[in-house]
Amino acid sequence: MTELVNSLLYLDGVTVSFDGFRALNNLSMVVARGEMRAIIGPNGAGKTTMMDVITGKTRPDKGDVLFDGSHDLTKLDEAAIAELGIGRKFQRPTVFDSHTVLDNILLALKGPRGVFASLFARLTGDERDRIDTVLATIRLTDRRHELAGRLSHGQKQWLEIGMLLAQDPALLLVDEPAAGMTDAETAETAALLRRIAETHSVVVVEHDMTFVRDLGVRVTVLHEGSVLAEGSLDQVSADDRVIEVYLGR
Amino acid sequence: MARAMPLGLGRSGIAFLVIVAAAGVLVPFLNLATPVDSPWHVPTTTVVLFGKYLCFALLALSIDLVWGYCGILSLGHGAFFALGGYAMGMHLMREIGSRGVYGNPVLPDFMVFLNWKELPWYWYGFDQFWFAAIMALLVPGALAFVFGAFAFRSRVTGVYLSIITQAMTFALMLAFFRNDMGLGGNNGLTDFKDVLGFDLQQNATRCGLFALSAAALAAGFLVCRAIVSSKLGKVLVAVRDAESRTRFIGYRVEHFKLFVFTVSAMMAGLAGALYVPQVGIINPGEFAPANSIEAVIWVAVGGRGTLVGAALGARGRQRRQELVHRGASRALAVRARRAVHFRHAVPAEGAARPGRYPPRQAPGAAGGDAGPARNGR
Amino acid sequence: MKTHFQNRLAAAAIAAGTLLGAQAVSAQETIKVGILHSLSGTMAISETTLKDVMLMLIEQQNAKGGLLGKKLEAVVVDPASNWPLFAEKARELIAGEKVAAVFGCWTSVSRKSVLPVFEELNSLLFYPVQYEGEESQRNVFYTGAAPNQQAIPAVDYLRDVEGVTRWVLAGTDYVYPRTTNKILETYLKDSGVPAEDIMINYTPFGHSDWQTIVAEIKKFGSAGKKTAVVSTINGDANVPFYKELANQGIKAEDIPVVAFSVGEEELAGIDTGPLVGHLAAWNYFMSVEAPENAEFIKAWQAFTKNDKRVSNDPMEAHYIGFNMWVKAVEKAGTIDPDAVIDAIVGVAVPNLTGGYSAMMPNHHITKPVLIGEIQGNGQFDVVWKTSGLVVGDEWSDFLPDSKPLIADWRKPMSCGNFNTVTGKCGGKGT
Amino acid sequence: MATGPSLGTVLRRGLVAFALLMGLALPVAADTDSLSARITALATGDFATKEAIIVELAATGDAAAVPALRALGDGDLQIRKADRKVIIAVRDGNRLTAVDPVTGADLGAVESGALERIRVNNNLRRALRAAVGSLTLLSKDVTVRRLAAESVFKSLDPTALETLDQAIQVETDERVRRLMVQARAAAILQTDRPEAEKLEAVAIIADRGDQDARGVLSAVAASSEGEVKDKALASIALIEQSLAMWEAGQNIWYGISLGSVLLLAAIGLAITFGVMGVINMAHGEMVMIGAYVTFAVQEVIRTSAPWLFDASLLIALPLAFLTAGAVGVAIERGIIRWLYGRPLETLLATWGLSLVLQQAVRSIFGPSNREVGAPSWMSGAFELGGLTLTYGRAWIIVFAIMVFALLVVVLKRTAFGLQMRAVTQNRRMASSMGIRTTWVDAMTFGLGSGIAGIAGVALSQIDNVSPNLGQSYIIDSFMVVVFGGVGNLWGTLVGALTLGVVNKFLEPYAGAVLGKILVLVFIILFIQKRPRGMFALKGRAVES
Repeated sequence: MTELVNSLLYLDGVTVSFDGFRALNNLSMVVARGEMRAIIGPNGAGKTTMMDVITGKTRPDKGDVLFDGSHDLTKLDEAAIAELGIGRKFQRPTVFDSHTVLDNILLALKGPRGVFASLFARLTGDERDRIDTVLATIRLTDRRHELAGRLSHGQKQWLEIGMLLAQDPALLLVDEPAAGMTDAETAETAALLRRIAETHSVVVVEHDMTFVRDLGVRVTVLHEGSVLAEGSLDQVSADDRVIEVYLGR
Repeated sequence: MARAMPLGLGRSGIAFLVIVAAAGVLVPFLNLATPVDSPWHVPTTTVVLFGKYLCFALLALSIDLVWGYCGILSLGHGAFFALGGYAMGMHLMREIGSRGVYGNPVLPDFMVFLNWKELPWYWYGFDQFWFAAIMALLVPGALAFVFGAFAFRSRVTGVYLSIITQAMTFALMLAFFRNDMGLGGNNGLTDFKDVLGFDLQQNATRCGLFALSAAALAAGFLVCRAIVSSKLGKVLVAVRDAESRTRFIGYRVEHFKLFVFTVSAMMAGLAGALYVPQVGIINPGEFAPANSIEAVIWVAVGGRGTLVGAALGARGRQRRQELVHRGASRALAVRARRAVHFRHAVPAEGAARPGRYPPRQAPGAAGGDAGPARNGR
Repeated sequence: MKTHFQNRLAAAAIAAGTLLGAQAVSAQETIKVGILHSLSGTMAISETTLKDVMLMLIEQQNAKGGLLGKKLEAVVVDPASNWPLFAEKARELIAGEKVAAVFGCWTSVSRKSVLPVFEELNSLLFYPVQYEGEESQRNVFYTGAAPNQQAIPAVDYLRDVEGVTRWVLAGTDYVYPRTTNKILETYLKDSGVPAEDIMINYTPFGHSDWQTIVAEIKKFGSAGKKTAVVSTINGDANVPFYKELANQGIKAEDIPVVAFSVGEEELAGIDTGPLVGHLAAWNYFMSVEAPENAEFIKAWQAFTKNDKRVSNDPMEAHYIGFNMWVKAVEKAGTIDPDAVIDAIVGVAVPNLTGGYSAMMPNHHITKPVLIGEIQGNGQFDVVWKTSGLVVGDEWSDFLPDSKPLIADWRKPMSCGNFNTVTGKCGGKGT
Repeated sequence: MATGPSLGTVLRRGLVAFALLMGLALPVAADTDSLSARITALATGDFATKEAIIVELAATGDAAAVPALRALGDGDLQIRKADRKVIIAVRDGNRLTAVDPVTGADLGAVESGALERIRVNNNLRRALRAAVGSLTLLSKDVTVRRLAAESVFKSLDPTALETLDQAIQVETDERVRRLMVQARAAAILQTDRPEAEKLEAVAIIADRGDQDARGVLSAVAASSEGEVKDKALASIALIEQSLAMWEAGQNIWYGISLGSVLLLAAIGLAITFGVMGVINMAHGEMVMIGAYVTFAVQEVIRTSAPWLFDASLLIALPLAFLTAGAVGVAIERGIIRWLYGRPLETLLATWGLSLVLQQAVRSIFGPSNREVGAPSWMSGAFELGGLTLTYGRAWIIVFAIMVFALLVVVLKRTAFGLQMRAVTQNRRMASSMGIRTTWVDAMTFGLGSGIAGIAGVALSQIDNVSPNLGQSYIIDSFMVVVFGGVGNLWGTLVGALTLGVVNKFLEPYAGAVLGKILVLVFIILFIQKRPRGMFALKGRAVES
């Protein structure tokens, strides 16, 4: 129970199946407050499904998902979970293509999310400052009025991270942030995530071992829907079972 | 057609408003104040015809609001239009009073000869104009609210939503065709005499209605503009382009959809309410699924997601009707060709609006990699 | 965007202008006759034929030298089975084209839609289809049958000749069947038929699955009393209805069906073999033996260049209506609507069944009523005929609220709904 | 049979009937002269006179009158205008031959213009049916005797009693004999015979237990009193009880029948929309094309090979499949392939296309309904217990199931089906494995359209063949596919049958219109509950 109290995110015995296929199989995991965690695993290990469960997109068949020790995420929908303070970045960058960079950040900015609040919302000076800060962080200040759809792939990834920052969540779920990036970009992204992790809890799903190494954090290996190993990258890469899973027999 | 997402009205928006306002003043003026043989005279036929188009334009506008800006393709908006029309028609029916052919002060003629003994409860209140006017907005709004609340909460999207909106308008059409509904069955409501004491056969009344329709269109345009240029409008576009993304940053998408769907239905209802006194009849044919599809085509032709274009697209109906006049087959061919032509236009459009249709990713289906369906609900 | 819109507006204005200018010239040389029948949409199936008949009649009249020394000119518009469009096109014909009279409409709703236009612009409409009655308008001439010219004689025939005592009133759910069945129900009850011997059933437009209803009819008909179906089923729904009757083995000898909306045109789409003996009531059948009819059919088949083309009752109604109008114009010496309305009452012209039909003061006409049985070749055999002509009764005596009303458009009454109880003309307000 | 029929009663009843109809009683004679005199008399006089003559002819018991009576009923008894002689016109192809109605002698070829048909009305037809029935009760052919017994049963004619008694004596076929006994019982109930005999007759009729029996007994109950009436009423109650049970079965049958029609209409759409995801608003027009192909085939057969008529539908099936399939492939190649992944544009484009196709058909075949006849094996009905099942509907059910089974086999067991599923599930993967995806797309769409075409062949049997045919099925088709679950053929099957049965169970209570509305509302609500239909596919593949 101490785990539960100290943890920000607590998964216990989570099972999800689709038409007989078990995407998650009795998965248990704890992410502590302020921790950055990397999750690796081969295709079909259940990484994305796990994200879906945490963010309310998929309901587990079994198991508990608790946030901040008291909120049962299995009872809430996406919007409510987002308001609790869980932000998610997708594997494929999804930004609002027909909005400007600025509007993308504006939409993500922490604040009231109701229909009428949005209808009558006016941009305050404080909000403008926060947007500027975020834009500076993700180095898109000079492209703020451009349509997000025109950004390069890497810039979209960064914009999406920027939206996460604007949302100011307690926990960030980041799905393959380095996919499709150049080496330089990858390194910068890793640096950015490390900076973010100073003030937030972060869960990163990643394939790229270099990137995970750059992050230098605790690693969880998923396989066939459950945790195979946990520890530092060096520890897990020495694990025979992990080697077997990754390299095959 | 430039992608119009300015915070202000934009050049085309202002131009549109100026033209609508000018038409709303000039057409009635030229009809009433100039002699019939003057070259400046606008014949009554034209006033009635254009008045009709103004109503269609308002309907198109309401569809564009939900489709163009929120990605909800409603193939049942004709139902809201017709419901608004019926609300107004019921008032006009009550206005006839004892001037009906049987002289019954309460019951409309069709009820008299089908031996209805008393007025059904849902006809109460419609003798008051204000009540009918409220109902013309409220009934479509309420239907949209209830229908939308169910559909959006269950996350019925895309094609499924389009098809159940078709089913909705089809079911309503069948229901209104029934004489037992007490709304005139197939014949609908006709024989209107006057509205608020103005004789509907007077040109002055027609011109008044025309001006009113122009005003309603302008007001509808401003309302839509206000909505789409607010932060809410940005959320709507966000929903259209990447629905689950919007959810994950904390917006309760179903509420936004519901809001805009209801507003749109009320606009369609208003359009219907203005349409009925001008054409003098409302019948269940207005619920026909084909009508709703046609209205969507106006929007598609005029330019989805550009309010001005949608309103102008509705005028396409004029051309179609002129063609029908010359030969139905040609008209249908043209209409169909236009629908086909439209598909050619789309790729070009898409190219001009980068990212509008990202490759391999249909709008609305975004949300990162193909995640599993949310089950359990 | 702006210029686009303005151009359109300007173009429309110019188009309207030229239209007006053009007809100012031509109006002096010809008399225009408007034809307002749907040539597209769902009603095209029935109405297209009527447009062709009108074109033929106008051509014939021109061959005879026209009217008042001028040629007649047909103006055809297509209201596309769209009811508001009927009103719009009517306005275009009257105000725009300045036609002298309009021949058109099929459905009641289309007639209802154009009525205010004819009233406002004071023009003439000749309406050629059997309808529910309960209407008499100064500007409209009803050349089709009122319920008493079709439904009531048909019921009389079944009762008196076939000995029917149990009745199924089956119809499509719209105003014509509803009214007709209300009238028939009262008529039957007045003549002593108990309520349990009348079954009323309504189906939607285009109903195609008749299994349940035909089975119900069969069940209703097996109560030991001679049973008949009075069908006001509309258009397209008839084919599957008759097919189901034939399949379930309901023969005319067992349960005859008398229809008011099934004529030669409708039968053209059905294999009539199994339907022999089912009935229809009309004021005209193509098989009627009369010299006028033979001549008409010959001309019609020549006009359409098709020796298989059939003729039907609404075509005869247009034939009568058109000739009445011609005669009334000749009598009045002008096409002025008021003069023609005054002149036309009392005008009698030959109908196609070997007699004369006359325009009555209620703007309905006198007609013989014929009962025909369906034959294997898609035609009807006339098995019964009223001995004289029947006057169309606009206000049915079998509906309580309509009973005291009469219509007489002659001066000084000039009223379409004169209430004989209160002694007031009800329709004009107070 | 306790007592034999009293001859006196029969004669008296018969004579009364004659007297009523004719005003005089004619002597009964059976020689050829008076036979042909009577037949000649049919040419003149009004319907009532003709009816009296027919009754007379029946009373003679002379089977020689049967051909003339049958011809009269069929409209083949005609008058040769030249000499006013009554003849039977026999049509053989386009040739018309005159035959003497009594002797059957060939009187040579005639022109149809030289003949005048003797008109009949329903009363005459009824009299003819009774007359032919009683005259053929002693026929050598067992089928003729059976039909005769049925006719006599329906005619309730007491004058046939004598013949019936004779016929019952010599009848060998048990079924026919039973029918004759029933006919006799029905006739006895029209007489004033002793109560005991009538009670027995009521029992015989009650034993029959169908709607006709109920009809006869209701009439008896209304016209008699005492024990007979009580017994009749009791029997009616029993019959109605058993009929009510059968009625539930009848509703299920109707539901399955409607469901099979929906299935046929929707099954092509289950491919184009369900499997390929193309919102094909022109689907109904494919059905219409199939129906018009049937019409065209029948037209050709009528004019050039009438003996093939019964096979016309079988000939039309492959042609309809190919025609509609070809149109489908053309549509896919011409329009739809540009629009994959853009469902809304597809919807609008195919909707426009549906209008074009309707208008095209309207220009080619005309706007009015076209006549498609039913082959003899699809006409009529058969009894199954208390159910009346029509052959047409039964064949359509069988046909729908066959089409469904065939489609399942094609999809699951053939190489093409495998490729098709591969392409719809993962286009790029399939393409890189060497499957010609564009070809598979075109063929799949062609298959869906072709199936719609053969549905049109079946629907031409029960609905109008008009340009609007497709329109009336399109919404229903979409409802079925969506309700059943997109991409699942079995869902379409279950969906169609469910909707059919639900509709037919609602109809007797709510009426046809309200029933349909309720079904639509039900579907709308159902979609809310299960946004992807009854048998939705789950998993990651769905959303990609």
